[in-house]
Amino acid sequence: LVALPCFVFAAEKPIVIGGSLPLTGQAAETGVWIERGMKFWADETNAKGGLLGRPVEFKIYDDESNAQKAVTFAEKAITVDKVDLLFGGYPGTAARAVMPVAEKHQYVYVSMGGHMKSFEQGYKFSFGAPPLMGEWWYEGFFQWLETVPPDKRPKKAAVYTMNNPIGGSLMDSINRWTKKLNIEIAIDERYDLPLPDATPMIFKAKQMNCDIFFANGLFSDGVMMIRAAKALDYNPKAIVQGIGSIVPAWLKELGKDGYYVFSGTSLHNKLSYPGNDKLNAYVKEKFKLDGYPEYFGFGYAWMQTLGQAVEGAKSLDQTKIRDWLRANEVKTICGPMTFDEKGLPQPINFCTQIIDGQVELIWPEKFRTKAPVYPKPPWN
Amino acid sequence: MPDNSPSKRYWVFAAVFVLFCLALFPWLGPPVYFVSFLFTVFMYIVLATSWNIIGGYAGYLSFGHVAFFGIGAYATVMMANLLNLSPIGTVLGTIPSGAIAALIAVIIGYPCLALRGPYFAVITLCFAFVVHLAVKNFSFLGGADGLWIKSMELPIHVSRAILFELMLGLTVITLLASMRIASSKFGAGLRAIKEDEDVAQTMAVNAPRLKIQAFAVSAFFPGVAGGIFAYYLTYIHPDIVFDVNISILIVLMALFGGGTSWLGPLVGATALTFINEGLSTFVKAEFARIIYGCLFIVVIVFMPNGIIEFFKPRKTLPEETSEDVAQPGSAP
Amino acid sequence: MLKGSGITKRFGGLVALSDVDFEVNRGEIVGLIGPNGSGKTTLFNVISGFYKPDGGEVSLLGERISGKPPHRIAAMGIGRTFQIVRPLMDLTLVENVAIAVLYGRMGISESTEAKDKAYEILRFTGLAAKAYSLPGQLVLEDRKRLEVARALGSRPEIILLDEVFAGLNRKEILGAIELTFRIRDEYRVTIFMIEHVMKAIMESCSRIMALHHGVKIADGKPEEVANHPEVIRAYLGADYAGN
Amino acid sequence: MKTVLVLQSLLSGIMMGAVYALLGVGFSLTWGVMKVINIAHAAFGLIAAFIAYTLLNTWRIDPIVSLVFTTPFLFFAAAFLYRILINPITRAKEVIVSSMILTFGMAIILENLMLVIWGPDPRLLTTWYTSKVLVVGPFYFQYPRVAGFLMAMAGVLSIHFFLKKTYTGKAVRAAWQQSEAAQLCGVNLNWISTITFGLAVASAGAGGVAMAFLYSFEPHAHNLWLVHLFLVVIVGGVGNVLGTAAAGLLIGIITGLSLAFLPYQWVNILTFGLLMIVLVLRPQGLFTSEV
Amino acid sequence: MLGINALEVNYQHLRALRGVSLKVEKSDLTALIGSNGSGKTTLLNAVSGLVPRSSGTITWEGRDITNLMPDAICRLGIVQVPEGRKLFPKMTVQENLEMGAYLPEARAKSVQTIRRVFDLFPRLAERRNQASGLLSGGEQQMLALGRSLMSCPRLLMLDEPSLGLAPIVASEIFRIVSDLNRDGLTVLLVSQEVLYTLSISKYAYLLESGKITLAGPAAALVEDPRVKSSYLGI
Ligand SMILES: Nc1ncnc2c1ncn2[C@@H]1O[C@H](COP(=O)(O)OP(=O)(O)OP(=O)(O)O)[C@@H](O)[C@H]1O
Ligand SMILES: Nc1ncnc2c1ncn2[C@@H]1O[C@H](COP(=O)(O)OP(=O)(O)OP(=O)(O)O)[C@@H](O)[C@H]1O
Ligand SMILES: [Mg+2]
Ligand SMILES: [Mg+2]
Repeated sequence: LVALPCFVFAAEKPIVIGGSLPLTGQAAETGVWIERGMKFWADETNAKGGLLGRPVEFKIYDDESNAQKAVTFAEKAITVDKVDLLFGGYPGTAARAVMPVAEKHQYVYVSMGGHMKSFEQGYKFSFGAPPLMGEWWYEGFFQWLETVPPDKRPKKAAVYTMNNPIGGSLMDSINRWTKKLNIEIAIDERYDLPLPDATPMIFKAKQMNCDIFFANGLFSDGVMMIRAAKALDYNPKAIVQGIGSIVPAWLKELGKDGYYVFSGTSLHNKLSYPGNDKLNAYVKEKFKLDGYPEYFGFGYAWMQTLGQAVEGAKSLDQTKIRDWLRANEVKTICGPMTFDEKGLPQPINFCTQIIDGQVELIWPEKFRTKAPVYPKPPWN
Repeated sequence: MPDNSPSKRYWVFAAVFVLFCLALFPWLGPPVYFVSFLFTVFMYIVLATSWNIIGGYAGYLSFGHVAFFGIGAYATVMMANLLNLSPIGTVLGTIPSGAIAALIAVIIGYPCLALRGPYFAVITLCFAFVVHLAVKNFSFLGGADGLWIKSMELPIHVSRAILFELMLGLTVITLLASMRIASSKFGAGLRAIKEDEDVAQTMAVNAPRLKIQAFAVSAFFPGVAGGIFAYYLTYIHPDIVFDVNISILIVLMALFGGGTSWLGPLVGATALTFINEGLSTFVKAEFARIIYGCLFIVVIVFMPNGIIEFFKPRKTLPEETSEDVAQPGSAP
Repeated sequence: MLKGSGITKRFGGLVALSDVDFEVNRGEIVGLIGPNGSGKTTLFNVISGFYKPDGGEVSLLGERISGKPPHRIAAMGIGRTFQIVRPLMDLTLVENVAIAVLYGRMGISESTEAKDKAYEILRFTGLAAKAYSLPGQLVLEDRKRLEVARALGSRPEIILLDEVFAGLNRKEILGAIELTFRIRDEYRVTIFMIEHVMKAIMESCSRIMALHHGVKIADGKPEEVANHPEVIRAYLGADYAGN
Repeated sequence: MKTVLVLQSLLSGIMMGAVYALLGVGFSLTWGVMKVINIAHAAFGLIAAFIAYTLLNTWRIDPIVSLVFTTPFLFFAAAFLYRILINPITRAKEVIVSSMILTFGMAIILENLMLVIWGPDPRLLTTWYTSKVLVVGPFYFQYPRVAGFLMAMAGVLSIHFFLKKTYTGKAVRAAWQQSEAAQLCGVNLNWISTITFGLAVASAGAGGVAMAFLYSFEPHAHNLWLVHLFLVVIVGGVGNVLGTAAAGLLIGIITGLSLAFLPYQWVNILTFGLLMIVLVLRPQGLFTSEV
Repeated sequence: MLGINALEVNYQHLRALRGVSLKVEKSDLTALIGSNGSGKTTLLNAVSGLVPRSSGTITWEGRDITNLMPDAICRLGIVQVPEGRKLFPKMTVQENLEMGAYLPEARAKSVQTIRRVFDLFPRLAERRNQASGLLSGGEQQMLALGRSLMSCPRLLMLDEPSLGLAPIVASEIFRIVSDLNRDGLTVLLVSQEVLYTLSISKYAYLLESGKITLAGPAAALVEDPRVKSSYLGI
């Protein structure tokens, strides 16, 4: 089955899609999933007859989670390998550094981007489809919170944010919405990764009676905070955790203690858009997972966008591809998207909560898979 | 040293020829990637060579040199953005940026250079961390978001070529400075300090001042290089330009090549960058780095004093004789 | 020329030097003796600036030097050797001495010239044959000569010699005594030396000082000091006469 | 309540610091006594942590129990590496520098082997007692911290007593203070160095598991651990076992207290900054060094 | 007891010993004299196994020990007091002495030996808990001697024990050495204090540029004109 498409395309020169991913180093865990998502897309595309009738193939470098290397490899892909298309990189710092390179070489670059700031640099060839936009991350959560009767809403927030571009971008919606909803931010601190100890954080939050807790961090620091919260018996009405809580390992490590945490996302395996079922089935079969991991979906979605643009432009000419993207709608697993002049789609506002061992969608209402649990039940 | 022996002249001629070819390279229309790659090679030569002035000549192993690189990068970008500098202005701005790095080296060198051996290594490491974290926490420096700098409004191969030439120029200047120091009175003083600072002082070597001077010089070039690098990357972030791995890498490069001469860091930086690149092109990254690790072991076991020493005609090296080993507690 | 008054140096509870006065005049060869641990090397370390005295001050040619850093003191004209020899191991003998020449008071700042001068000094101290070898290959005696050569390299006014005669036999001591006189006469250097080899000190010094427990117990002509009862009791021992 | 916070942070800090100390003593030992700065030290500890993780997740073997296998394993592995790689360079001109480069190579190899075997994702040691809490009056202690602390105390003290009280331990100190004289006293230098290195690395194994109780870890985590090692060892005085322990506690306390009273992002700056000041004021470490 | 036959030792390019043969008889005090750099220290180190021996043999009670490691040689009872004392500077006086009794046989007797050493050197007893690096030169020499006695030596080799010592201490050291010898200890003494040395020793060898050039009863060597002019400065 795998060998077949090769025979079919034997005569056609493949379209080479190049770039680098963090396959080792700090961001490797996610990089590997992105790679799998992209590969899945390639297999699917090739099975359907390829792009413009040509098979696609990847040339993936390992940038070792090093932004400088990501830049070098992007240039290598473009100028040495002379790839036909550039694929989107990860994480934000690398994307921030690669975006100007793509711009200089005039290659369309569909990626997570480096949050809002990087989309404000005036690049013409960069698209976030979907972007991993910290500024939008909690949008859905707050939209939902607004529907909670005012007297039931939390009054005081403790906000702990990891000190990097992702963390910083998360603050945007928190600041906007807490003002609007009249929630006082009693604690607003940043921390450098790795987190040495979460107990004092929880201790302070508990002392100040903060009844909503924002943990704007990654997986392992998130786990440490939840553990400390349980240890100190800290029971806010809601715990909102940035990025860590939607990875499968969250529940594996925390079990029931990890329940009821809210988070945001820009795509989700329970969305009803076409394609999600297929991805879920694939990871179920291949990796024994219920629902595809988020970054698998990202890798897939970015390629989906790029692929549609190539098909739409009927050409590998980068400017044509770009112009097509500017003018047309793409259909991705996280919904249809059109792009503004920054290269961004409409704000994406999905909100998730972990309920009974599943990451459920609770906002927007039309996608809701389960009713939110609020306030969070106390520990044990 | 005015030495006009034929072999010397031959070498000078060869060096000029190689330089000429290198300078010509980016204009021959090679893929931009190779220009960028050589740019990185030059950058590491600059970093390793200038590190070697304090680390190799004076024996003060600074593990915080990336701080000067980062300071240069930030100073350049801040200057360019605040003063709205033109491309030429930005390029020229790398020089004051280097000076700022050197000035900071003088300020922190004053207390830190009083420490010896591994203590100095660690305090400089701490310094690099402090600067890294501090920059990350100051929002006027872009904080954890990093800073952007406007790139040159030129086609990419031209702008890359310009930056290439700049870095090449800086490399030549750094190497010349390092050579000059090695054969000068200043260099002799540094060697004496490396061997035994107390003894050096009895020979009237003004050790505190020499060390600070050496530290400042060795901070200046990385500062300039940082500025050029920032311009090359157009986006800088503390995690990129203050990455402690760069510190460690440049120390290794210099020692790998052999720290006692100016040639060592040149050889070390070139060899390691090329090997790294070659490996990551042909082998899967994990295995590439396993090979890379083996390389260090092989080099150290077979060439314990660096590549250069290994190929040098050997003076008979004495075993550390044990007569009169200074004993702690006894007076100097 | 070199003068110290009331010099006191403590290490924690231990008083290594207590209220020591001394004076060395130009052209003299002054010896410093005393039991092991009596503070002789400590006194040299105070003079050369390695230790800051806890009390008292040292002056050279009327200018106060205590409190100055060691390299300043060296530049003002005080050279020294180390009791436990400390050659610069990776440098040849010529290079060892050349550094002293470059930074010292010769006014030479050009490497080749400095090396020539260094070679000359090495020849003077009898190390010409080994000038281009590394110190690791030398025997102790030669290493001590190297210490002396290095001290001479910076063209000092006065040179502090710390046990450069140790480990020599009688015959060799005669050679060393001769070298001492030649240093004084040809280089016009004043000499202040620590020594346990009584033969050497009696024959070369014009004056001897004795320390005991950090206190100066005697100062005078060699014969006077050698017959000083306290010196005999604490240092020479009763059977010195027979030696 | 404020005092509770202070005390709580103090105690948490001490528990954290003890673990640094455990990881640090072996590093201090090889550096202080044999002039080998073992850059791979923390990587060895990390291997122990990964092995503990695997044993825990496949056979439910408690991480502390896993040390029964890992420490001897590390001991022999290290002894072997010492014999074939490090011993040849210990007589080199600049042992510190050569050993650093050599062990840097080893660290890279180990890191990437771990990457090949275990993959890059961060791991946490989750045992049945991970979220259990020891409540003493107003104070809360998470069990893993208590376990790490006790392990650290046991490890550091046993190394201390080994060096000070046993003949073999004294021979270790003697051998590195004056190797020739030690040989003249009948000490077999090869044997002693091999033991020292093996022991140091084995203690890193215990330290690694203790660290894994506190932090998540992935194959390159050892780099950060290494930085802490340097700090602890330098502040404690190179080669000084009790000093290392004290320095670990001190750094833990500084971190703990500043976590409680400073915005989090200033904590590391403060720690490193204070260390710089300590170094400038007390260049030989806070505690006079002894081997 | 100890026999050295045609021993050669080379340091890289230098031939430090060129075929040295000598004998140390049981219970004798044998002296080895020679000028600086003649190879005396090298000889002792060769016997102790600290320097590689290029050729020749060393025998101990008839057994070939040429290729043994230093610790094995020490185990046989051949103990050296090295030039420059070589104490363990950060260990206390007591610990230094204990290290002397590192080998199991000596360890068993260490309580008695340590008492004997303290009787011999009361100064050490007073300073038993002080780090040896802070002792004065004379005390350090005593400790070095004491440490070697702790290993219950059968042959004691002393390398310039009076180097850098005040005359009063130097003569004391010589007296102790000769006392030890009188009590039956075999001693090989290297010293530059030629007159003193020859006066307490029974047999003596003169080493010059790595060769034995003169050997005979000590009393005879003192009278030798070569020794007189070159080593006694008479
Ligand atoms: N840095 C130091 N710290 C502590 N004590 C010291 C220090 N330097 C010297 N001492 C002590 O001071 C005393 C005097 O030592 P010093 O070296 O001056 O003696 P000395 O007269 O030169 O003896 P010797 O003849 O053996 O060389 C000794 O007891 C010594 O242990
Ligand atoms: N480790 C070494 N490497 C090279 N040469 C050495 C070494 N040790 C000693 N030598 C050389 O070997 C020769 C003999 O030295 P040795 O130390 O045995 O002399 P010695 O008779 O003990 O002299 P001294 O009276 O100075 O102690 C000398 O020429 C010396 O330079
Ligand atoms: Mg002295
Ligand atoms: Mg000798």
